[in-house]
Amino acid sequence: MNIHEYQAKEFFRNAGLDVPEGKACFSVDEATATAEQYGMPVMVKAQVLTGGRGKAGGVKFCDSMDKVKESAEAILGMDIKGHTVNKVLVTPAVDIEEEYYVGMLVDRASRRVLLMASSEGGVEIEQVAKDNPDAIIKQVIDPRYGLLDHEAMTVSMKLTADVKKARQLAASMQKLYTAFIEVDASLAEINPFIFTPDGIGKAIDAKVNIDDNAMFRHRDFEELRDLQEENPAEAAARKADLSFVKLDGNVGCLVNGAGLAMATMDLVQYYGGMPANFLDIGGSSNPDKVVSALEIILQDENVEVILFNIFGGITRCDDVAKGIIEATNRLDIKVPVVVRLTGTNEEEARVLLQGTDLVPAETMDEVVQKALELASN
Amino acid sequence: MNIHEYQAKEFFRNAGLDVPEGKACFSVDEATATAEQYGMPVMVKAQVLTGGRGKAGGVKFCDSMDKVKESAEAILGMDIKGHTVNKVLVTPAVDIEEEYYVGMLVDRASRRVLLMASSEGGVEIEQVAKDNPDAIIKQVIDPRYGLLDHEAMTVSMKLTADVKKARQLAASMQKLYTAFIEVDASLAEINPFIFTPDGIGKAIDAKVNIDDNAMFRHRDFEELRDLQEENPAEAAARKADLSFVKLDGNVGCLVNGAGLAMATMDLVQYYGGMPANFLDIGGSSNPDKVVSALEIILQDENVEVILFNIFGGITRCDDVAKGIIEATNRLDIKVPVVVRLTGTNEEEARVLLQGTDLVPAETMDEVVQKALELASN
Amino acid sequence: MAIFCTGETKVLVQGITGRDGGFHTKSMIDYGTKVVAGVTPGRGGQMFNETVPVFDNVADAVAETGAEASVIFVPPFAAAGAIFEAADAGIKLIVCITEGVPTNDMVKVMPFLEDRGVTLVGPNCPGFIVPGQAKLGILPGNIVAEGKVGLVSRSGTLTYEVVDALTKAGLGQTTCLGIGGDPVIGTSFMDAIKAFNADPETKALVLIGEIGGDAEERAAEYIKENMDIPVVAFIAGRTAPPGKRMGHAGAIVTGGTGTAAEKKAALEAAGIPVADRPVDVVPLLKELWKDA
Amino acid sequence: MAIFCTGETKVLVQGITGRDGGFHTKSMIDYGTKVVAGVTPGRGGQMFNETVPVFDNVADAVAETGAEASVIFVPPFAAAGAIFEAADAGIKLIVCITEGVPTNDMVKVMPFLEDRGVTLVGPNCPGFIVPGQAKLGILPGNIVAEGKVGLVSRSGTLTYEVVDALTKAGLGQTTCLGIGGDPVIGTSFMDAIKAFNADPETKALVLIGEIGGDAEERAAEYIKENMDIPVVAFIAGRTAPPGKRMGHAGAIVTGGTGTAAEKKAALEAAGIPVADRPVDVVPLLKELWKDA
Repeated sequence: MNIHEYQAKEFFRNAGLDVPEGKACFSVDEATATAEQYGMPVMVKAQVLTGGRGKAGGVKFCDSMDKVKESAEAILGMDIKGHTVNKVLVTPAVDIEEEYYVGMLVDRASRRVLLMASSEGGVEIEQVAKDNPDAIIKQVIDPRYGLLDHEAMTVSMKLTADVKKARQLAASMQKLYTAFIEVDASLAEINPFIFTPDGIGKAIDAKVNIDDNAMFRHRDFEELRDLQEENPAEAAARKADLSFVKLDGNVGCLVNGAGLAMATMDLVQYYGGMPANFLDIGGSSNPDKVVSALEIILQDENVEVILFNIFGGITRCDDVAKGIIEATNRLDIKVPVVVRLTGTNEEEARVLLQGTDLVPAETMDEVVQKALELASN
Repeated sequence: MNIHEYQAKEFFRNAGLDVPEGKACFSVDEATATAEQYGMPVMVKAQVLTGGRGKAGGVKFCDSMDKVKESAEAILGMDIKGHTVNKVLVTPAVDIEEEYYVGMLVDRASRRVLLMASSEGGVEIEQVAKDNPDAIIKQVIDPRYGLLDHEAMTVSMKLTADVKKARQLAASMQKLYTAFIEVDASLAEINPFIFTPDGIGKAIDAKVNIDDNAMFRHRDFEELRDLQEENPAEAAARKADLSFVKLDGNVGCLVNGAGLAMATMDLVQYYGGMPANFLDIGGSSNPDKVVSALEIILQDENVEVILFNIFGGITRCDDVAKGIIEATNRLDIKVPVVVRLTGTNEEEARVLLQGTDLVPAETMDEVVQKALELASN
Repeated sequence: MAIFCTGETKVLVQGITGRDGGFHTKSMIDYGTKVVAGVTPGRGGQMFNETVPVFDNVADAVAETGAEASVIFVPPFAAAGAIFEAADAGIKLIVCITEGVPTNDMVKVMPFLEDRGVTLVGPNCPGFIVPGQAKLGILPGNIVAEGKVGLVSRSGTLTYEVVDALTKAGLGQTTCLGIGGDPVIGTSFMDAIKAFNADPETKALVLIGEIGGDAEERAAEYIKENMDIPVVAFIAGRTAPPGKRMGHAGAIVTGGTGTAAEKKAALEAAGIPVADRPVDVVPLLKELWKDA
Repeated sequence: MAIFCTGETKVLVQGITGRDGGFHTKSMIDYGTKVVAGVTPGRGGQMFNETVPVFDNVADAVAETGAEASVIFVPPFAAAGAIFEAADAGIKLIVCITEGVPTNDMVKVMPFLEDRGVTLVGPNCPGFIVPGQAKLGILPGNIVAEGKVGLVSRSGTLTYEVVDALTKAGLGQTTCLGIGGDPVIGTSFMDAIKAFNADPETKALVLIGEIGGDAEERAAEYIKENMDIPVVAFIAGRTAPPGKRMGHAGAIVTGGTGTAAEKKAALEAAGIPVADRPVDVVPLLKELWKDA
């Protein structure tokens, strides 16, 4: 789960990081009132769950109340990469002398949390990784001991020769790690971590992704979820406990298993079509779940055909077929539905499908090809 | 640092343990008002930094407001092992079906935190260790992984065959460990951990000792210190950063090093005297510290003589002698002072002492013997 | 021969009395797996399926039955704890089927396993099957056949699809292994490939990858340097949009890396053909592997 | 021979530019210890005492100078971090002088050292001295003499008292070791005794214990079973009241155990005479050790 800068900053504050105060404002009036309270200069920053806010004009330095009003008016309602800005963070502007990047993520190769830091602050780390990979200092963190003092200090002294600044950087890295573990993050970044001209280190931008698998430990984080930003179909899928991603094509796909679902999408494209979605309905034969999945897909007006691609494995295909039949009966489906079922009792399943409007298919290639034929009709 | 039951319970609550509500009350009126609020029955429990409160009559079950008033009146002001009770904990009484002991301490031998649990709840663990050592289940905790689920569960299932109770015990052990680490405890006990007749587990008594060395991480814990309970001399010593323990004899001892200080006390006894205190003044020659130490010792009216036993090692004895001379000059000392200084420049030190009232001695045995002679005069 | 275990390996099941655990344990037993014990706290002393003794904890199960491997079917919040328990009891092969385990729980468990030389498969995986010998996990036994092809996959049902195609084409398997799609897993793509490379019976290898991470790229490099047997691959997720998690927590293209195209290019550069469709794995392998 | 190090051991000092670190480093150098490096972050490139190069971190110091042992003089909050750093850089012998280190910090550092086979002395200890060879710590060099007596102590200045008496009586030492009085320390009483037992030059042993814990009792048992050389002991704290911490965090009688009387009884039961006064160690040892 992605969260907003202002939410991430709250986590960082709780972990003891020096983060300038700030307030998420939902209107121009709220933004100007907040700016008034802080005094000039302030930053007005779009709060959207996507990068590139600066380039899109969503981050403004304001040295007058007129500028605050003008910036808030411009940014609220702005579209950034398909995200509508409905709140801005108003925060005191800080004099910046130096900028650093400090971030952590779960590293697949080492199976550890990896600290990455760079003196190229304010730049996306992926960009630094491409342009100047040597500028990124890395430190693998042993979960048994956490980020040790000397590890943090050694990384920091590679970033700056100023030992006072290095100590602040090192302490901030350790606090970031505390926050990372505390909130079950999969990614946590301070970008940039800055020093003011009088040598005070501060975290002036913040990014945190939460591990969805760990949400059961953080029921209160559900409040952090920005429902306004969520695609309604993806929100519905989440509530129905389905893995779903909206795409731009016309072939609705219901598949069991994420890998098979991706391979099915790829096969749709291979045969010249375009998938309307990624959707993993899991291994169950529960008709309620199939109903939810179908409802989500049918909300998409582009969908001209629906395909089921189920490799049941041990699951009994006749059970799954009954679930699909019941689900399709419960809904008023105007587009053709093609069903491929493989696994235990697949013959019995095909018999069950015979009495219905559902179009049977034997293989993965066949279900995709049939779907595409039906879509183009 | 020892803290009170009601303070320890607050730590336990913060770690998620199920602890009945309760309030420390400093007067009979406060106790009755609190009991009124909770409703009957309640427990009224003396809050003193010593064990054996129950045996001393400092813990009362009250099923009426009259009983509360009577108990609070009896307990407030009571003396328990030299501690005057100046507050009571009023807490709802809980129906108890089963009692367990759950505790943790730093184990010197394994160099780890050790979990100890026993089905003989409500009894002092030292007593159980003597009477029925097999009743204590132990689990060494690896600090890298904490108390693992299966470790806590295996201990718990040795205490009870009821898996629902075992799960509660195990979870409580893990929370206790969290609290232990969080507050830098050297000891943390729930005794007893009880189950109500409907199978709910609760911590109804709590004991926590904080590691004094870790207090720099917990500046706010200073508030927990019960200054009323502290011996004034020991409080003064703590403020002066001196290790001091009040004893009952007449020979004031100022020694550098804890081991040497104990050995000096033992030698006083060996030669038939009684030490007035344990005091480690450390290795410094700072007269301020010596002044503080002397002031503390001189408050004790039993003190008839003061001895310095300093093995300087690398420290220059003439520096230490100057410090002692300055300190004794600043104070009006009516008892004789014997000084033994060994180490670098010990001869020069003895020369310095010649012009003073301070009685020189060459060895540890000599300083003690001279002090005892002077005390009996 | 195969990788990880034989038909003689003594297997215990953690969470044997749960719905999924019970169902799949029966299926494992039916396949011929030597399931010697189950573990569910509070159920010690009971029998599962009238044949398998249930214990309160893994240590007791190991002491009583000599179990060497464990298959874990417990809820996500208990999965890391179950892995710790198995490893602490001396189990050297653990297959964790559980889906939805927090990544940081797995990060925490890893050094414990490394210190003890434990092989973990998963979590969030279908486990593996040694055709004709044993299965530790949930792969359907009816689609595999004994043979000489090793298969490793980051996916579940997509694995079945490819295995099914191989079997129907007469290409039996030494071991079919699904390592799972989470970011932090025990046996990595590379670990599996090395295990197959050390197995003299495995004469050809099928890799089923997907978007996210760089496991396929690193595998390509290793295979180029170290392996002589025929290897073919399939990569799922060519049409996945960047920045979206495709079901598996690990299946995500981030910062422009981890794409199917990159992986395909890396594999092909190492001489490993990449199939366009799952069914194309069979002809590609047959072309490369004339002895089959 | 001696225990832990020789005059050739290359030593670095963490916290060399601090007040205590600087003072004692000079004293160590004066004694003949081969101090090859110091470490203070931000002081890399400077020289200490015009002869000892200072580095920003231990890894650099080890790489440049081949330092094998480290003596730590840093504030309590940084002590565990300094130990982690030294061990991580490959140092196998660490002496931590720092007093007031939180016990849980030491608990945390211990498995790191155990995994790496590191010997830690301390914290909160005077370190040790190998007469005529080297000293790692703060013991006064002028009170020791080369000889055949090993000495291990939980105390600081009390150690000096006894060592001084030994030297004045012509009983020189192989190594004088103060292990510190904290509850959790690296080299325990037992570890030290085993090291002395393995040292062929050590022909007699003096133990200086104190109240708290059961290190002396366990040592007595070990010595009875495993050692033939003469051993005598002194125990401080006969007059200490129960439940009070006597300076050292570990010097406390709790729940009626850890008393001087218990320790004396256990040692005497193992045939180890216990001196009433520090000076009585000398005649007791001479009586037991006719060759001296």
